[in-house]
Amino acid sequence: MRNNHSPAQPGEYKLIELLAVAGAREIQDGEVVFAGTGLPMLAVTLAQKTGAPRASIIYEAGSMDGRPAHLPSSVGDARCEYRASVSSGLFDVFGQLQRGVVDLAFLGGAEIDRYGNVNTTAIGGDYYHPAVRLTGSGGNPDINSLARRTVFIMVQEKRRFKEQVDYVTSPGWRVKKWPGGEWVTRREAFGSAFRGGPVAVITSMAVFRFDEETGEMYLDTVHPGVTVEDVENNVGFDLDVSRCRGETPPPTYHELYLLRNVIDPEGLFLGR
Amino acid sequence: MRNNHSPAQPGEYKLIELLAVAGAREIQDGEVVFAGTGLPMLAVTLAQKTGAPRASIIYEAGSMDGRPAHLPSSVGDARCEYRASVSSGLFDVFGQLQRGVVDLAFLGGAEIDRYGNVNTTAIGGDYYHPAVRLTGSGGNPDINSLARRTVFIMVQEKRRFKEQVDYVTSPGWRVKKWPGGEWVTRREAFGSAFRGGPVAVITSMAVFRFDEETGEMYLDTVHPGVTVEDVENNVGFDLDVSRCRGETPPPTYHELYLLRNVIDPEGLFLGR
Amino acid sequence: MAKKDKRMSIQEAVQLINDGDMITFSGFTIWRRPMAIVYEMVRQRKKNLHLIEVNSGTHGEVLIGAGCVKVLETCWIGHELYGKVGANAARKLKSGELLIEDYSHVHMIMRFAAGAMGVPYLPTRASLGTDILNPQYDVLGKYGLRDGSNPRIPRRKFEFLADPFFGEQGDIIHVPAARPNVCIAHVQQVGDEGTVRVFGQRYSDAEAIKAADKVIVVAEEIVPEEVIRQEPTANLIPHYLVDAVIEQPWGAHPTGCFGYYEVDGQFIRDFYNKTRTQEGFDAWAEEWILKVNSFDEYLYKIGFRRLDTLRANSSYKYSTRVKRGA
Amino acid sequence: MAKKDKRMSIQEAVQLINDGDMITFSGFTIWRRPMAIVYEMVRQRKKNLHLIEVNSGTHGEVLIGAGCVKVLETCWIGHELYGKVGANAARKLKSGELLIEDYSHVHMIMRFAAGAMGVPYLPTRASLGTDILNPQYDVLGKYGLRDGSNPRIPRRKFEFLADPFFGEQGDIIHVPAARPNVCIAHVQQVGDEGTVRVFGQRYSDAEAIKAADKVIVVAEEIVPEEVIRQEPTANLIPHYLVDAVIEQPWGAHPTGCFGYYEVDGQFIRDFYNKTRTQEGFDAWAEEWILKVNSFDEYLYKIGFRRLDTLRANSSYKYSTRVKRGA
Repeated sequence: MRNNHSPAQPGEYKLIELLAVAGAREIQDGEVVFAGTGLPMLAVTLAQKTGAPRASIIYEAGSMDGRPAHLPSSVGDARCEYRASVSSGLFDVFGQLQRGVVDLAFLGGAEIDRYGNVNTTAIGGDYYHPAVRLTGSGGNPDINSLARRTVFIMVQEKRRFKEQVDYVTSPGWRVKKWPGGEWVTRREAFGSAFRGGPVAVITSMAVFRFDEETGEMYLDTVHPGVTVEDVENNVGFDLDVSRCRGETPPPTYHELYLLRNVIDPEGLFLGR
Repeated sequence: MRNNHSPAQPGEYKLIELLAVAGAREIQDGEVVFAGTGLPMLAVTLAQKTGAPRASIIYEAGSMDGRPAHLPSSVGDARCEYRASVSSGLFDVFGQLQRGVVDLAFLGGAEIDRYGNVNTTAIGGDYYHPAVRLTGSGGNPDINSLARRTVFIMVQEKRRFKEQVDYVTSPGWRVKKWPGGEWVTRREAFGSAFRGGPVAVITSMAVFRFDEETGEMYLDTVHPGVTVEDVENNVGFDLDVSRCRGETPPPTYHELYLLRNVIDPEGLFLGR
Repeated sequence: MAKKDKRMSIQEAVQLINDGDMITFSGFTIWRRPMAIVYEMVRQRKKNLHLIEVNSGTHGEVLIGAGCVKVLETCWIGHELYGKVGANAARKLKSGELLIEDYSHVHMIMRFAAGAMGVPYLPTRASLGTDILNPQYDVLGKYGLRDGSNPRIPRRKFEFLADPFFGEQGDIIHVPAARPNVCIAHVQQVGDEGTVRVFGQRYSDAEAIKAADKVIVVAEEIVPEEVIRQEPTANLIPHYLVDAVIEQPWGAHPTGCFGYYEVDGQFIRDFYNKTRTQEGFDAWAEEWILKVNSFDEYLYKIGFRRLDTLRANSSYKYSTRVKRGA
Repeated sequence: MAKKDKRMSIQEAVQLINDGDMITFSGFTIWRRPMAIVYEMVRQRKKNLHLIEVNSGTHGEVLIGAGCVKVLETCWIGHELYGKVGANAARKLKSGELLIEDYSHVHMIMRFAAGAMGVPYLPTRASLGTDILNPQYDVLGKYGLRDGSNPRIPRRKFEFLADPFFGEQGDIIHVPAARPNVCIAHVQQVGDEGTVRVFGQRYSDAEAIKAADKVIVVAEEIVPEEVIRQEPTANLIPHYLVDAVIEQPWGAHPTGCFGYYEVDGQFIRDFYNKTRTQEGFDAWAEEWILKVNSFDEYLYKIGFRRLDTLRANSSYKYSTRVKRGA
């Protein structure tokens, strides 16, 4: 019998709603989460209203555990600090991040490689004269470096899932150790500062995770209506699909209700 | 003809009033002053009400340019931050000090040597088992290190004016450069962080200053009723008295009025 | 040393900024940026500026598009939801007119904290394993600007050290202090002697202001010191660190100002769309900067109705009347 | 990770502290010290504590006099106007029962800032040329405590480096992070989830709390989170950093608490005078700690009249009725 907690059927939800729900399910109750603008905000807010009511959110402009009355449009938005525990600034929140307070990070990226290295800086040409200059790192590498787990949310396209990204903005499971540049494991590069790394990549087609031994990405679930072949055709490297568990669980009617009517009734990220 | 700005006569003022006045006269208008508890508070407050109305005071517990309605009894006192520009904490004010914001510091000490090295840590015995253990440094060496000028206010006794202090808590004009321990000039020890050093020692008997070349203390003025010989008998090293300019100018009636009736009417430091 | 006679016009304040200066700003991405000053800097045709910022945003894009900037040290430039990259920075990077030195967000905030604290560097462990640390991507080094001739430009981009205290494994990164000539800040309130009060998130304002040698503060309101001093724990910056004080309501438009007004997303999106070419930028600047003589005239051109929609609700601290979303 | 069920009794909170722990505190000299907890620590006979504080004061003297402390790392101990040295610390130093490691005020605040920021050290240039830097006066080193066996004790007292970035001359000092097991804080208000609000000067409270692994907060008042969150910029510490929350009015007595009560100078002077010998300390502790079962009983012994005189005027934030001075 269908009830509020039944899964919605294909066509009853948008992709972005599925992504928000998949993100929300990565959050354990009581965790401290560092989130960026957009989908991460939807995911974290949804988690707080479902399985993780005691999760706290830090936004990098300086707010801690706000309880927004209206969805923020930016981490610098006044809406972030509505009923926050503390509102201060970057030095405070990044200090806490470096101190080890943050359990989980939600981040985005333009390109990713099989080890979870992410690029948000420059694509094509050379670094000094790139074909496409992006925003630069922002807090992406810092948050991903210093949280215990990171979840990336991205668009799935072959040109974005690359054998090697053009610039490593944010570190994955195998990285270059500078100033020498030798490839090492993330654990080696970080030494005592190692706390973990990317645990999931949630895309427009699938959810990926990383092998604990090799640090390589594998396919975990495909979104309803997407095939494994579809995913393989949109990844630019050899992808391990052998561990695919099946379909990404779709949103429930209750989750959709919350997203549409409580969390983003203005359609800021969900659209109309 | 005697008026408010005439000098008071011996017997009409207390020693501590003379010291407060001598201290106040070291302050230029508009300066940022870092002051400790007690006499420095009297001196700075008096200066603000006489020749330096635009001087600002930082107290190390975290208040900037307070305008106390009642004299504070401690730099941690709520009275310090009454009508302050900012009240925050140690990290802020010591950061500003290190950044170079502070023009003048007022500090005390238990022992001093000819180069202005001051001890507030331990006297007699050895460092590990001293005959007299004092409070330790507090902010004395930091403030004295990082301000442009320092004025020390102390009791004059032979045992306190020593050839060499038992422990250098606060650096004078010739210091040991650690970890090696070789004696060098203050300028050498501080390198690019050099900004100046002790400019005056105001004691219960006299005002001393330091030779710009040698960094050695010399007698500048003796307080009314004190002779040069009195001072020499209360200094434990050879003192240059050849540059003594005469008497320390006594308080004016106006200054005494301010100290007794406006600044410390409770007799917190002035007594009754 | 406390300073006097701090009140001045925007025109006078901008004259405190010299060509070639290293400059930083208040705010965060598209929030509380000193736009009134930035427009006047374009009018006065400042040149060869070296921007150093934790992150940049719309204000940086205006200065870069206008050709005022030679170097940008930052972790980010864009317009958030209203323009996904810094199109002017990207164009001038490609053409070689602009150098961009990439650091991470933590690197930059630590650089400013070092500047504010008066030390030459701070240690961090953020962003190990990234190309930000790649020595081949030391842009100022590659262009010969790390030769010590400019005392504000550090001789290295990073240094790597080991921890001698706790036996911790792995590199510690030292990032050099940010030491700008000037910080230009837009804040909600300033006392008539210069005491600064910021409402809401303070971003990296304290560090930016304290790291700079000269500080220009534009406020929504100049208020009596005796009032602002009734609650000194709510104040951010003591008056003696401030050199210039200007009252300019709406002075951060189109960026947002907590408690006063919302981001004007539509205006920023229009800027982003129009200024993706140099011709487009020049036309936009002609219309919105060069053909208007003052910030008040700019506000008049935007119009009361639009501004009033952006005005913040006094409880929420943001506008509840602006249309957001789809 | 946010924690729940934080409300507990003073007795329960003190059970979170283990013998041998490294401990730090809120406050400054004789201001806002967590005395209610300190007295209970004496009652529970905590042993071999390693106190690490920017500065110490009356609370430190109580713990040291009671024989709870093995090591004190600080820049200062005394009672300001009410007792010019830390007589118990001086006595136990001389007898060899206590080790005192001297740092300067800036060194200590930077040590806590490093701990709070999660880095192993910070650089400073304060107190060059002093015996604080004399390697022969490295007390923990001399007593063999820097061998790495206690991961919270750094292997060196200081390190000296050169600046590679700006060509600055002279040594930079690296001071090791403070990494206490527990911070015990007395504050004015805490929300029922643990959000901390401090009124007035914040001393080094934020750094002390953030540097510690466990945080015990005693407040004059526990208030609703929904109220304390109406002004988040006025709050100091987010709830998720706090482990234990206790309401204890007057809990900092005889030290002062901005906006709530004055320092009880007469009480501290009496403590100082009576506890300059161990016999004196033991008698004082018997009377004021061991023979009273709780802090409420201690307050009853002090008496309403005296406490009420200490109570702060709501505008001035300090008592205008207490007799000060001669």
